Amino acid sequence: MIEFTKSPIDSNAVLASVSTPDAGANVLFLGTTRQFTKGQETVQLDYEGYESMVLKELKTIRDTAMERWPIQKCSIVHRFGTVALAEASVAVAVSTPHRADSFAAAEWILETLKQRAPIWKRDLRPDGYTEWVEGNPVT
Amino acid sequence: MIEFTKSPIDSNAVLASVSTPDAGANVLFLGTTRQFTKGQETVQLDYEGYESMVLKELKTIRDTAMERWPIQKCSIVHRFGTVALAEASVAVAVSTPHRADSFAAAEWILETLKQRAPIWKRDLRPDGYTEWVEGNPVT
Amino acid sequence: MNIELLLFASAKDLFGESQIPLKLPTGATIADLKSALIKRQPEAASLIGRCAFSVDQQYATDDMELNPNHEIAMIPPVSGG
Amino acid sequence: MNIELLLFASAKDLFGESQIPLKLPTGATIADLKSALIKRQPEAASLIGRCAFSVDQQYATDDMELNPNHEIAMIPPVSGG
Repeated sequence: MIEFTKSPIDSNAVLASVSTPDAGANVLFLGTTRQFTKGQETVQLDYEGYESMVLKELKTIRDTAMERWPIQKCSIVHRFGTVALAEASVAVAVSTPHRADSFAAAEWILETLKQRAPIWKRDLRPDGYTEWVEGNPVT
Repeated sequence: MIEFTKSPIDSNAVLASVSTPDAGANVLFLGTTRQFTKGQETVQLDYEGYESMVLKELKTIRDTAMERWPIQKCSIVHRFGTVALAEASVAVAVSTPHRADSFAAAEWILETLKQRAPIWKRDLRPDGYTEWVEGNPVT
Repeated sequence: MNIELLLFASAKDLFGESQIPLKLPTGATIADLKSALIKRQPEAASLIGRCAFSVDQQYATDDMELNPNHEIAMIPPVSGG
Repeated sequence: MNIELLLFASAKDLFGESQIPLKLPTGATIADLKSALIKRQPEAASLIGRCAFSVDQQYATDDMELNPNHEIAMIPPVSGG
């Protein structure tokens, strides 16, 4: 499951999508909207993305992860549009035969997504001020 | 949420139990029954535990993890009795402000649980033969 | 040749459009595209320096030659996740 | 003093009971308990060597002194998760 969607993420469906009797370890990561960052309050986040390229990049990230680790199944879902406090903006799920690979692969996928997926977020503050979060230049 | 239960694990409830606007990262690990281990087929696993001590140990593991990492919330659930193929025997969920801590803490909790929780499993093979899985001596 | 450059997020805000037309010589590269952009909008130079560029939804290097059938986009520093 | 030792998993199978009574001198330690167990069931010596022991649901060291109010258990190598 590779998705870039305006709908709330169904974490149960993401987890179910990687379930298999071949795996002993399943890791689900959810990135959620945090209320405070260095004392600055966030009311909501708004995500924008280059949709067709996001889907290509997420597939490339998944394929690369599946070459590096013995992954049975892997799903990556990212939202766009408005994401409320405590809601998930991103979900990554992997299943592997053994535990250590599931943690390492999920963490690498998240890290790589944050470095390469053409997605941008803007945070809305309580005073109505909004700005693009300073991101990572893609190299 | 710290539980040692005969019922199937509700992974959604475990994940929801660690949700908070203070966290940006949420990791759920599910350990599931794998069909093949080194070519040997497993039909189901049966778990037994020293219930009152399991609950004490899981609380100690959670408290120690919360001293070592900036964890907002942490839940650990383990099953006993029969666990079918692809079903979860253990669920660990943690929420933290930042990503790296959530992965590190969840992995440490799993590792420590496997070293210290007084739980034992027996695997049932297709020919009806069953034996206790050789475990880790507690030191 | 005429190309259309797709813009997102802070780049879209800076140029005021989600897509801008650019006239480039035949055989122009991503590096030439950047120069033309900076000439058109000098105050964008700093942002352009921090941007990546994609061709047909894949990251492209500065020496990549462009043609009019390419889908070309300017990718500001990303902040997904 | 009389104590009851709780047994689990492979230890329960080996002794054929989930709980066995043991008579130990006053002031006996976990180490003394192990010796008494091996004397009672010599074929359990190897397993006992790989087991931990708990007192009141906490892992205990060999030198811990026991009393009749303690809940004492033998913990074979664990395989949870």
